[in-house]
Amino acid sequence: MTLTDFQHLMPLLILTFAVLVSMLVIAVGRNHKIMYVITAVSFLAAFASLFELRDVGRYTIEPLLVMDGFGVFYIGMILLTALLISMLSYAYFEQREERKEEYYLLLLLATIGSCVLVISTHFASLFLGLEILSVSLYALIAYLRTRERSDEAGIKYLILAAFSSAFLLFGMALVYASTGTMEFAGIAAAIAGFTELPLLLLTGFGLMIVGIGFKLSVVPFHMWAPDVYEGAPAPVTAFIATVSKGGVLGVLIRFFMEVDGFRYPTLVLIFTIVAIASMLAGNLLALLQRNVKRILAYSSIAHLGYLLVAFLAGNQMGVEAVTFYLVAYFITTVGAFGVVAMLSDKERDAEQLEDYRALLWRRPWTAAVFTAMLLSLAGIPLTAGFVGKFYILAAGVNTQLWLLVVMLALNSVIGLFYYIRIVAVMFQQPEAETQVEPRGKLRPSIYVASVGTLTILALLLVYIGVYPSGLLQVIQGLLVTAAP
Amino acid sequence: MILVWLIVILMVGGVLAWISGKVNRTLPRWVALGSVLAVFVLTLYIWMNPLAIVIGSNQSMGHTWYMRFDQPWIPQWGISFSLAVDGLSVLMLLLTFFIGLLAVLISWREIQTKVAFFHFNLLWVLAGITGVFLTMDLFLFYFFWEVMLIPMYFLIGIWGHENRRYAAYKFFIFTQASGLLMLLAILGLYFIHGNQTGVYTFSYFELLNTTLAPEAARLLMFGFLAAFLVKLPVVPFHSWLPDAHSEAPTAGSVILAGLLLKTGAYGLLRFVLPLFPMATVEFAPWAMLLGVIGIIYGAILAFSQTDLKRLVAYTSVSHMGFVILGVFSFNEWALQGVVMQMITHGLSTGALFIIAGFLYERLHTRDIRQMGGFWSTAPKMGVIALIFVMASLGLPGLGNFIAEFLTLVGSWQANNWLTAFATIGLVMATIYSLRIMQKIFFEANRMEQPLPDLNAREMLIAIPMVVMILWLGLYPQPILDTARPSIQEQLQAYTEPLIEQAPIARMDRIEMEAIPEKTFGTKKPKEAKPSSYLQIFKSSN
Amino acid sequence: MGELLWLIPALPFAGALLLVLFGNRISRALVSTIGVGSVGISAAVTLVLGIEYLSSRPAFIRQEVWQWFDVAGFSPSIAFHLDALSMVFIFVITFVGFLIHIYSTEYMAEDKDYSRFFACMNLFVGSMLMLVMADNLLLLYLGWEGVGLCSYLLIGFWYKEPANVYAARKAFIITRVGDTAMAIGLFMLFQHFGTLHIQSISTEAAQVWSIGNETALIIALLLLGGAVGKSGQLPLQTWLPDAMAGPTPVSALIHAATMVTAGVYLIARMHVIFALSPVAMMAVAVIGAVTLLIAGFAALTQYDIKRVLAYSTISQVGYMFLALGVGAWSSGVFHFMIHGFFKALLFLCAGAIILALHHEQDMRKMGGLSKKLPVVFYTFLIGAASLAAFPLVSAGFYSKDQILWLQLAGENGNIWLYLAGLLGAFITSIYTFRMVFLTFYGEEKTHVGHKPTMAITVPLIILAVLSFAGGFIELPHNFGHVVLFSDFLAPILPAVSVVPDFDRFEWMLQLLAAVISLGGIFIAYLFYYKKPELIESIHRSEFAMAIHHFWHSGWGFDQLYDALFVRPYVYLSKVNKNDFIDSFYTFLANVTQGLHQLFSQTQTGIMRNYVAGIVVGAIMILTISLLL
Amino acid sequence: MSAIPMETGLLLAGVLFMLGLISVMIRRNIIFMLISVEIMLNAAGLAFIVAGSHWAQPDGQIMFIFILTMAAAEVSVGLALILQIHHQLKTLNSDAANFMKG
Repeated sequence: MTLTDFQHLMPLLILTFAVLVSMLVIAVGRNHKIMYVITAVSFLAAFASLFELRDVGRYTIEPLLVMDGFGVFYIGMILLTALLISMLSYAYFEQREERKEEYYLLLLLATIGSCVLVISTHFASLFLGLEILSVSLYALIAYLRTRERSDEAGIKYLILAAFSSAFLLFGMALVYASTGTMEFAGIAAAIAGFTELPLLLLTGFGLMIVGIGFKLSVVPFHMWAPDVYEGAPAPVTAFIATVSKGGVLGVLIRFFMEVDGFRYPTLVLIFTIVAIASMLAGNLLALLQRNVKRILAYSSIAHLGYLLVAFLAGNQMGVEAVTFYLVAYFITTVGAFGVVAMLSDKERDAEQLEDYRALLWRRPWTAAVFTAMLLSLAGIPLTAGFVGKFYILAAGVNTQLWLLVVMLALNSVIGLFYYIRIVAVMFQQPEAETQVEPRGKLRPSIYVASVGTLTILALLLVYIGVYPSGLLQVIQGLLVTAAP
Repeated sequence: MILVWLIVILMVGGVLAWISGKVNRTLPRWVALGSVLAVFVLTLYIWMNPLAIVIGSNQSMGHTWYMRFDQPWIPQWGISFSLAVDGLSVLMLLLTFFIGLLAVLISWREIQTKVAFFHFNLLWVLAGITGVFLTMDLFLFYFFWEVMLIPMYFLIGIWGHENRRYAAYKFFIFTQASGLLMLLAILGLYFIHGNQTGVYTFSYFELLNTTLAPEAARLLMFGFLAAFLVKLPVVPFHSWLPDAHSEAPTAGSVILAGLLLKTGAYGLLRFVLPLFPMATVEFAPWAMLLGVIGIIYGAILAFSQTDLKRLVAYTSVSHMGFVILGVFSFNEWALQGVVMQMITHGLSTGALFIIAGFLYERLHTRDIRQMGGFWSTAPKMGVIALIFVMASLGLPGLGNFIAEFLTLVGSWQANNWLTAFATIGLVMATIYSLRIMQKIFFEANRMEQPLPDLNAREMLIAIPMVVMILWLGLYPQPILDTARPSIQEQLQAYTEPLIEQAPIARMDRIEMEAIPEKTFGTKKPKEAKPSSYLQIFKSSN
Repeated sequence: MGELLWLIPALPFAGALLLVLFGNRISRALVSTIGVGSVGISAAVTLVLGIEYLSSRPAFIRQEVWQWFDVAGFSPSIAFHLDALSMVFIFVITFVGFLIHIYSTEYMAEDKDYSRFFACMNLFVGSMLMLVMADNLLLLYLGWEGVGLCSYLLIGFWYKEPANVYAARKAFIITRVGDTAMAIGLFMLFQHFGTLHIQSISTEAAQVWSIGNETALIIALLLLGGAVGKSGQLPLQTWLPDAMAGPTPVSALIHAATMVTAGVYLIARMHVIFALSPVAMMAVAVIGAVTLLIAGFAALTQYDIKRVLAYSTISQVGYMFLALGVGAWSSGVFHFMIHGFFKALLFLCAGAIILALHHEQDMRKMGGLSKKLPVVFYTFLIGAASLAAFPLVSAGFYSKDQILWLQLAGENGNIWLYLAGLLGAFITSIYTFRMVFLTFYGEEKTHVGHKPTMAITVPLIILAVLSFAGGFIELPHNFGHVVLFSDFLAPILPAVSVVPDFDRFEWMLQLLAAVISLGGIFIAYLFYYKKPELIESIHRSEFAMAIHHFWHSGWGFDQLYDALFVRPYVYLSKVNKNDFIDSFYTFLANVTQGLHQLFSQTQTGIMRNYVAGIVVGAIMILTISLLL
Repeated sequence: MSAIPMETGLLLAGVLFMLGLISVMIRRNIIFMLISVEIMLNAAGLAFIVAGSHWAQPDGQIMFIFILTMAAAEVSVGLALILQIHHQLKTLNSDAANFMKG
């Protein structure tokens, strides 16, 4: 490892450093605010350090990692999301009596894990990143120990995740066995050698897809998602929905681009089936669901399906579409869960549809933000979600994936129903004129933290929805290096 | 730049209205009224002194656009914020804002809850519709197409009647589903054009020059049709309309009937005809058949409805049948008829909904079985209602007659049998229209409480509409002249460049000549030139 | 001259407008001034124009008020066209209209909706004038529908009574059926001539089409459809008897004198087209013949005095059609004029009677009125004589005789038509004098209340004079040979070509007609005055009664149409009230929800099932990747 | 020494993997499920080693070490959670933990 390597890994190093520091701080004395500040600052610092790497072409750190535009963008995305989530978490945990400090520790670790994922070019680093992410997630999900749902979610996630990573590992092993290398590039070269893929290799890929599919919670590996989403604390749910999935998707794209998996009809077929299944199952499951967190879980399943459509386009435009959609999706999801978190109280998260009845007349602004988020999920204009969906459709039409595209259209109609349903509930007339809830039971600073976050998210949402070309420039600028 | 103002004023006005609700309850109404009035005046100004400019490849027709605004929006995708008005758009805008004014006025007493938010939505719907009528960029078109739905959804869902949520869902999902298909078609067109020319753009004027393989053209056309036929609506895609109309508040129904349906017709004229000339010709007989089915089916259903607003809703289904019938007969008579139909139907049906609203305010029911004999207690309302009922059955001297007659004359040139059946629709129109009069204003009065007649505000709403419908019926020439150039433009693909035809815009001849001239001996009639396409079409069926 | 032309229809319209706007705020006196005055002035204008017209005989006068619209060469104008034909109609409309308006001031005096009545009446006169003065068919269509509207409003004038409203609705809808046919006719005309300007069409059609041209035939039949609808001819006659629900002046003006003859006007106006298609001509004649018989028989059995008159109107219009059908254009128009006079007269008399008997319309409850209402009696007698074509002294005799005569003498007449006409004449005189005897003779059955005053009697007398003297402007050439009327119309309507040296039979035919008429009167006298027991004997026989009921119900046309059209339509509409198409979409929604239920079964919350899920997925993927 | 062919080794690993997999599916007791998962992981590790030895590279063994560490971490967290579960549900039957469904 040379010095320049370190420079290029600066964001990760900063985060690691932050982890160590915060451990020490906890050892010295527990203080929620300090921990929060450390986390936030480190995220910011890490993000700032990215600007150094803005115009890195493609810097590989043999053999494990590579730092390129794609990586930079995804890391940046992950960091910002993590930052926002931590801001939300602050207010959320402030109301709770558990020991809050380790939470940030785990958050940082998980973030590191997913950052590693998106820049890894080697099974080893892939595996490491994935496990750092997962193991810290186990803890995060079950963080509120006193709620049995939390534990249930934790144990479910743990067993299933381990189970799936066993598949992943076995798959890797087989691939390794048949190609003799664990570097993506090497594998690509090896594959290029074969006239047709050997059974071993295909089995390997198949098993790996199982592992990856689980993390992405696509059908048929999606079943854990609703339970975990429901059980985990709202901010953590947001984290799972965004950061962890983003990381995995990033590595998936990188791997596929590297080995150019789109040449193999089998793989394409598998992903097509998975995509369609996810869209349908996700939307149908959410249709009459009355638990908001579960609705969001199912909708995230569907959205992963949408993402796969663009992913299957398998060209520069596809990658851009995925990335763009991911950004929109991150903003929206974090926003949505932010609202959930904000409305939650000591005992339970605000997850039942009833908790949102007539929200517009009780807390207009919160309701407005939530509405915006839902409309964005539904892909209605003036929101980022619309542009994202448009981009995906464009990518699909461009490569004539008519089946997928039509399915997407159909599904977003189904999806419309349950998003609008939540909105309708919020807009209902309050039965008894419930006066505005007593606010400011939180200290203003905290309140500001979460409200500010939501406002930022809403503004971003609309900004991207109305003027997407800024974001487009950034993406297109950074992703030129992604596609070989 | 004025064009942008049209939209901006409405949107800002909407936000202001929402905010001003904090100050007091009536302020939002005034804000809304003011902003709609402003844009109305602006549009009148545009109409009165058009500064003609020529755009894109249309010099051949000398198709003059009044005004244009262009501003790159998402250059990466060749999307630009491009607005333009020609005769057609101007007419549609005038209609939009006229109806908008009425909508604000009729809500004055009817809407008492969440006044501010109501007017926010109202103005944003209008803004969306304005955008649809103005935009010359297909992405932008879809954008506005969707934008107008959300506020409409809220108008129905929050201020509607008993069954509002169901209606709102239905409306929203129908239009969304169809809209997405259109989006796909737009994208398809975009890439085909891009691959041909290397220029990836959503600009309407560019895409007009796309040459399409028949197969592709057919598919894309169906994509567009999906959206427009659902919006129009054409049987069998109409079933959202009765619910939406009958559950929406009066203003909502008026806007739905008066404007949202027209966006469908507008789309057909503006996009489907010029973009897919060949495909439409193939599809024409079926489209016309759909139109006729719509006319008759709507009329039959209208007859048996007992909910007044639902009845009127079905009459719109019937009337919109004429639109599609006319659009697909590809000649100027029919298209002028269609344009007239869009306007006059907007007025007459709007008026009927308004009357339904008046009655509902007074009786709190829409069930005509409980009404009757109101003429004796409310003669003014009776007269107004009579006029618009007569309009809806196409009585000569009222606007709808011109519309329907022109449409039928045109479609007769294209297809005799279907037109004959469509004409039967006129009889059915008589049947349901007279039923309205009879059940509400004639026969014995079953109500015990007295029915107050129209007050000043309501007269203020009704009188202008009466004047308009009469004017359109007796001297529609200004409208026709305004629409002519754009219509000839849309028909370009179907006809040789028309050499013939009438002096352009005789704005000065508004009132009848003071000194009538008399002539001796027969005057030679102008020869009507059936366009070359017609013979082809006649031979084909 | 001619500058004033536009005033003729404009004045009544103005009157109507004023009454609509201010009717309920101003005094009755003022209302009647406006209502009657407007029509009066336009009558005066007509007179002036008529004199000028007669003094200098132009082909026609055309006045364009403004261009209605102009689309791709389709450019109808709001323009008026005055020639001999329209002159006759304008004359009848304005003058008879004027008289009836005067009459109405008394007849409707008690009614609370006084101003509404006059508004509608004025509107009607305006539209009717529009109809006959239009120089293009579209404008004509405007008037055509306008009168339809007015007749609707006036039939349903007493709207509190559902029956009246239904009658009004029936009238409007049935006429609309005819109008639809006519509209299609207009489309075709436009398609072939690129214009709806009547003169141009007439001139061009003659050049373009030869006799017996297909298209001409179709167009003619379609126009005939319109005419049939408005003029209450077979098969669309059923609305007219019910239309008697309206106030009597309305029946007099609209359903006797003017509107129902619009069909005659249309055919006369478009005679070129008809002349081009003999089949259509024959159709017109046959329709006329059949109608006049059917209506005549129906009239025989009615008890409601107005219904008798209604049926008689139908049958008289039938005569006009008969005339037109054989190309005797001017005779048709002549009969229209005469009929306008005497039928208006009869209706007004009936109105006076009804008013006198507290709105009693059943003739069985009348009788012995000759003493009580002398004026009404004598005027009615004159009218009746004219209707029954009482020889030599009645106008009706001359007009009707001319028609009958031309059935044989005319080139394309034939014996059957003639016989039909003759039989019709016979029946006519029977039911006419049945009316007379039932109403004015015998003992008084109902107390006479309101005695008619000037406002009623004067119009009656004037009309009586007209329907007595009107005939002398057109006398057969075997005595007198006055042809003022046909000469007047000659430039517009070609004279019928007569079979050479057929004239010597003419006096025989006239004699026959006279005998027939007198015979009818005698029978009526016998049955309804001398020996009423004869009626009793007839009423005793089953068969006769069956016939009687059949005729009384207007030959069961109503029931027929009810079964054929009305019930199916209503059923269709009712059965599909909530739109079966909708259920399809509901079905889709339900399917989706069902799928939701299905899927949510999989989310058991039990970890092992989730594991199983993953395994299944894995197996699936492996099979795909290994087998494919 | 006669090298064992890779296929045999992989087969062994596969068998091990399947054993683990099946027992995860059939076991109710959470602890046993955890153990079975560990077996699967080890199977993967074994596969790596076999592959590594076949290509005569150290990578396989390195991966195995990674796996071990990861497994250790996982088990520790897992056991902690299981304690919690047992503390709350008074049972280790995984089916009992199904509050969240639908």
